[in-house]
Amino acid sequence: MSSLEISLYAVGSLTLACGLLAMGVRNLVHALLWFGLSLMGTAVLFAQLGASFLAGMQILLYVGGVVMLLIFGVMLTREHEHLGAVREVNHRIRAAVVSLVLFAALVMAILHTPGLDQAPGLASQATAGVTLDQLAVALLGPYGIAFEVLSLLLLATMVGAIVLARKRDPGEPTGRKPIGRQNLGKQRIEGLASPIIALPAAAASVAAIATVQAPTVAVQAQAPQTTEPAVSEHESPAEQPTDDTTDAPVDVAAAVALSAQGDQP
Amino acid sequence: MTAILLISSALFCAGVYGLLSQRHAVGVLIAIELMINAANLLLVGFGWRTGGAFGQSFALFTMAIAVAEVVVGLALILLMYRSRGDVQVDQATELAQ
Amino acid sequence: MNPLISAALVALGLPAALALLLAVVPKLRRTGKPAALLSILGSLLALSAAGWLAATWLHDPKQVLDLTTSWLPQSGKSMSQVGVHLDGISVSMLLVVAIVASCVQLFSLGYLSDEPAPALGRYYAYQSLFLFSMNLLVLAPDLMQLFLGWELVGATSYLLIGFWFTRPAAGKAALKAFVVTKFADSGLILALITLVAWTGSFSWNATLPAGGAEWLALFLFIAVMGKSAQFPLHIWLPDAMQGPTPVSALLHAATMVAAGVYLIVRADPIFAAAPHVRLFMTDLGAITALFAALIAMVQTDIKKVLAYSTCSQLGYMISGLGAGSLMGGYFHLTTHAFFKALLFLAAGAVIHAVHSNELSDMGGLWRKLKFTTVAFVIGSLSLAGLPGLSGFYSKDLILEAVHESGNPLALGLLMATAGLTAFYMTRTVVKAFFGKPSHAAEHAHGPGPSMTIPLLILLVPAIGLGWLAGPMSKLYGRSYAFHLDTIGMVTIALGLGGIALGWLIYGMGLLQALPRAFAPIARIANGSTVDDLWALSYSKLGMGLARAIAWFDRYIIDGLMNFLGWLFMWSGQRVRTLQTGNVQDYLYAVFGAAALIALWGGWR
Amino acid sequence: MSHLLSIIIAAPFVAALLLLPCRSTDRLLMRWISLLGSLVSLTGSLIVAWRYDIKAGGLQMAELYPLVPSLGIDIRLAVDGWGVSLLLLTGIIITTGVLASWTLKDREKEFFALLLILVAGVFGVFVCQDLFVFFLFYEIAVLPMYLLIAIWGSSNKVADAGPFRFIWKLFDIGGREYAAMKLTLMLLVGSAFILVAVIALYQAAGAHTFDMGVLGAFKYDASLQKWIFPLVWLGFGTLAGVFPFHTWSPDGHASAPTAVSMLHAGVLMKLGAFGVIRIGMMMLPEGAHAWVWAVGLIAAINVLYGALSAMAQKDLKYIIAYSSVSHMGVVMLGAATLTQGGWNGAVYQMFAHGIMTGLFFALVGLVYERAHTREVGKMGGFAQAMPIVAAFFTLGCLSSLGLPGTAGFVAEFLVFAGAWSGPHLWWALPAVAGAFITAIYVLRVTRDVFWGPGPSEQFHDLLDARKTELGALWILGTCIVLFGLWPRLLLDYIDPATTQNLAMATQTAQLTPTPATAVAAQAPPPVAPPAATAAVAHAAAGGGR
Repeated sequence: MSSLEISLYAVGSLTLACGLLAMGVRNLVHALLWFGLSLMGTAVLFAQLGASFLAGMQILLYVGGVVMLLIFGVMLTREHEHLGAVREVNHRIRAAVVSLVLFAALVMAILHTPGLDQAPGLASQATAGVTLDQLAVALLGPYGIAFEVLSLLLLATMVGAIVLARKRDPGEPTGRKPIGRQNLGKQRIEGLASPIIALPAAAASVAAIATVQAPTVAVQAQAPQTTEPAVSEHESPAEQPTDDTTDAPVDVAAAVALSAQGDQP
Repeated sequence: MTAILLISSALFCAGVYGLLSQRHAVGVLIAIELMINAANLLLVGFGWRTGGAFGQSFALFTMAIAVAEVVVGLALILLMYRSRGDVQVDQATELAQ
Repeated sequence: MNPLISAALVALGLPAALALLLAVVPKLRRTGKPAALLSILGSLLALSAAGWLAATWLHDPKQVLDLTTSWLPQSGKSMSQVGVHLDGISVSMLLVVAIVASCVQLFSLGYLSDEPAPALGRYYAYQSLFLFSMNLLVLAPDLMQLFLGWELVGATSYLLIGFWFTRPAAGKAALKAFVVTKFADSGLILALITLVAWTGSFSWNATLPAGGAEWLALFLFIAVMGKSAQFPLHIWLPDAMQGPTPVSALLHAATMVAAGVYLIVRADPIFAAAPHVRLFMTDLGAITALFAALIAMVQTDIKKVLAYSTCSQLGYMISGLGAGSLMGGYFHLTTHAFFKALLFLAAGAVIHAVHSNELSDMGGLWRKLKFTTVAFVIGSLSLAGLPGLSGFYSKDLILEAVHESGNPLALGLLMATAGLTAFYMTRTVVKAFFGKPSHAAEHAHGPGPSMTIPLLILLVPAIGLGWLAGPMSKLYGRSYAFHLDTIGMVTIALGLGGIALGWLIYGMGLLQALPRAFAPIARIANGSTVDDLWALSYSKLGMGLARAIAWFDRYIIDGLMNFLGWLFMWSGQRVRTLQTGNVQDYLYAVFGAAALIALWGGWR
Repeated sequence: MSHLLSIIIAAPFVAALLLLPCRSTDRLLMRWISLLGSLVSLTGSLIVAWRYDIKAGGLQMAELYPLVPSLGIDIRLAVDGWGVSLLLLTGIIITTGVLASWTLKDREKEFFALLLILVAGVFGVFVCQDLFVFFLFYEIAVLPMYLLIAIWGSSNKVADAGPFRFIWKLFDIGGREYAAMKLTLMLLVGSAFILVAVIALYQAAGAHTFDMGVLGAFKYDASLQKWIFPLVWLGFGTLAGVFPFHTWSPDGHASAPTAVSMLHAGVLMKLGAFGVIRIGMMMLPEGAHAWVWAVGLIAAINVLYGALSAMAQKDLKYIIAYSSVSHMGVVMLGAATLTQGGWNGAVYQMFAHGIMTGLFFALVGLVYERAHTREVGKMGGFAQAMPIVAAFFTLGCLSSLGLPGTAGFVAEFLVFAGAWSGPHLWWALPAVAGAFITAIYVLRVTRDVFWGPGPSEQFHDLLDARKTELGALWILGTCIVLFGLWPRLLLDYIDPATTQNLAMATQTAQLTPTPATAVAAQAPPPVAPPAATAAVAHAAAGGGR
């Protein structure tokens, strides 16, 4: 066993211990702190594997961003105070059994796979690590499309998160609109309007992605124009389904109208 | 390499355990993150073994996606809290209706 | 085309056309009288055609004419022929039918004069249909067409019995008549399909496999038992008297019920090869004759007396045919057709006069209805077998034949019946026409010309047809000369004795102990016993089985189908509970399954 | 190439399409469109009958339109003598059905459109010579029934009893949705069987065509035939009301509106019997020979069982519905005899029973519309208020019990004769007995409903048949008498076709003793492995629906 392996095992078991604690403790804030530690352990592992940039990003994004966000989430929902974060004992035992079986299966698979530890042809180069230059070239070169898609995804996430978490105005109607004949006609037109707006936007995005060379700016410039006004003017789409789930039998006409309504981004 | 695989799968299984045993929605989110981490570790590990930038590039992507996911997840948790008054995963059984 | 065949086609087609016309032109039918006159005209034309044919055949009895066309093709060949088949038998029968039918149609005009016009039109549409069906039967070139006519006369009988359909009893009687005869007709269907399976055609002259004739004859005879009201399938005939009296005269005395006899005459080649069935026929006919005569003795309804008498006489015919005497059976059919039609029509005139069927409502009618009385008495005497009248000759023929066939039992029964017949007819005559008039009889009114003319016409053959036995026997290629032997004399003595006894008891009021002594016998023999048995077997056995099957179908077979549906829904409900809606439960499934699959993979 | 057959199929379809833009207030227009559509088909059928060359025989007026050439699916249309008679039947029934539902007042557009689509499917089945399209048309004919019954139907109460009483809590037994659902589900289960059989035949022949002529000429492996035939029999038999899969029929027919009952009992059930003969017996002769004892036995049960069940019913429509079960038993019995007479009789019975039951359901619909009850016990003396209806009902009864001079007789007699000359003599006995029992119950119904003293006071608005209804009754009544008095009108078409078809059904049976080598030489490429068959079946199911 090489020294690298030993250190990997050491750091890894620490990381694992932190993760287990994060999953096990009853206090959610404590769990989050243990989780943060576990993330740091992973960062160390990254560093050991020659991915120092990634280790940095891990700490920045995860420990700095995600854990903080989650702590905010816990604070916002004020649930941690009077209830434990974990379920009853029998549930935990069941969960443990399932995960242990899964683990056993994985270990079996790993141990039965030959040649994992034999030095590969590129091993020497690999252990030398990947430079930041190489990474940058890879990201903007061969993986350019993925990069672009990711940027779109982030944008969508942003919009989605805003829409979802936006607090409703007190004057805004909560239920779905009563569907009269007049309303139905109007809603149909509105329902038609939203795809008319959305479709070109989607088409443009796809076109932009398809051409790798296309400047990122163009995509970003186009998308907000089409989606943002809709968001600010209409009800949030995600609220609609939650309303639907409460009353089971929905008239077909009403359902059509609703989906038309829901189409409005 | 075996070490990385073992550590990664152990972390992943810890995540699975958390996913199944957590009651609080945020706890579930943590468990998912832990599993993503395990996957990330695997990506980096294989990238380290074969060389080249692909492992790290994809780990980076995954990270970004994970962050995005946390954001959406949190927004959903907020919404859930607003509409139901709690964030108990085991109480949310609307799917059955 | 041969003019003779054209004449037959007229006799066949004209009533059919008229029936169709009256059926599809409601305006014409609803006029009543004109429709009736049209129908009568049709029957008269048919009669003249039949008369001409009969005259021709009297001249040359050996002549046979056929005109047929394919009716049922099978495998490119013709399985069945329809058309007309003219020979001595069919022509003479055609004439009998035409005479009686014309008389009855004419008589009905007066008898049903109180009916509303649409009902009258309907009646004559049925009458025309009947004439067509009967002629179809009579002129049949093979068994198939005979069956067509056979069933069609059954249907018209059903329609005519139920003519007064607002009376529940009429509806019931019509239904009963149809169902009972239909039951028996299953035998004819069996005979037909057997015949076609063996010979490929429906001809009654085809060569049959050895022993096959017995089966065929048996099947045919089952149908005859139904149609010709033989014990124990006679039960429908008395009920059929619910129809208008002229209908009873035509269908249920003269022609339709005699179709069974006609069938046996036609299918003689088959019956001739079936000695066992013939023996059975002789005995059953004799039993029916006596049985029905016994019942007739105690009937209080004049039409019922005549109905049971018809049963009894049909028993004679069957017995005679069973004894191998075609001539006897067929000749009795002919004479019986006339005198029984005469009796029924005369009874109809009486009923028309007193508005009741009951003998107790009559009495002393001879003062008011002189001609009717004469007609009825002559008919009765003919039926009773008084020498010189037509009934005597035909009955004598049958008795001789039965005697020759060496069947003393049947002969005894038939002789006894001869005495009984004279007795109950005397009883009826005395009760209805002599003695003290009842209230209704006081106000009776005589029949109009449309009713007397048919009686007059029918009187002629009822009296004198016996003298035509000689020419008729030529139809069978035999010579016949009347001779009086022991049997005949005994019969005459029995008949006269019956008449005398009847007169003593009912006319002079003597020997009252005798009817009282008869009472228990009559009670046992009373028609309702057999009737009740049939009714019981229908309501208990048939309906019971039907109800059980219907229940079984609804609650077991269909229940199983429903259960299957329920099972699917139930298991769906059970499986549905797996969907708790809890995401973590689903995750258990996902990861558990993943773990198990991985383990399984590792194991291998 | 004449387009007569495609016109016959397309006319109702086009009429249904033309109905769509109509406003729901244009009642008369919609009725006339439907009537015209069906009249075009009827006229087309008459022209087909006129132009069909009886002497030449065989399939005539062939049309061919490629549909999916890669799979060998074409729309192949042609008629033989059977097709001619069944086309005529369908044309008559749809025309009279439209006439009989002239006074319908509830969503006529949808009703007539569905009815016409359905009948287009029926026409298609009778003239189609491509197995796949045959199945397609079959499904078109079966599916609209659900809506037609569930929306326009009527319900009746069924008392709960028996070992399965607990089900009453779950289903509305006797209700129209229940009846419609039961009918649809049972028939669809049946078509699943058929689909398997269709795919198996296609695969086994390996000719890459669904042409029924090609598939029919192919000598399938005997063991294959022996397991496909029951599938075909049960699949189509469900629609033909084969015991014990007949239970959809009484409820379905009782719940269905007039025209739908007419069409369903009059024509659709015949599709089932036609399918058993056309696919089962003609394409799988050895399978048929191996199973014919069961087919005949069940058919004999059907005849008696249906008749006895009908005897105990108290609901007018149920009586007629059960009589259909009984009469379809006669059809199946005739088919099972595998004799000329039996097959002639089976096809003739399809026609005769179609007309007769159409007449019955039209009349029962009329009575129900006027009297607002179907319970026989409550009625009585209707003849005085509705003499025409009474007269036609009596005519229908007489045909139903097989009275000579009506179409029912010819059919039943041919079947009896066929059975009696076939290998299983005794089959004729239950058939004859069934005819007798039929006489009892139909005549009793006539008496109970129409005869006796005048109707009680609750029936104050009993109107006799009106114009269009009268037209329908006259057409059907005339057919009954016409085809009863002169059976050659149809038999001249049916008989030669039977000879040819019967030859198909008996050819391989004679070839059974062929040496094994010869069979092997002819043998099809090995049947596709079950998995592949299933996959194809699945794909086709997805495509077919």
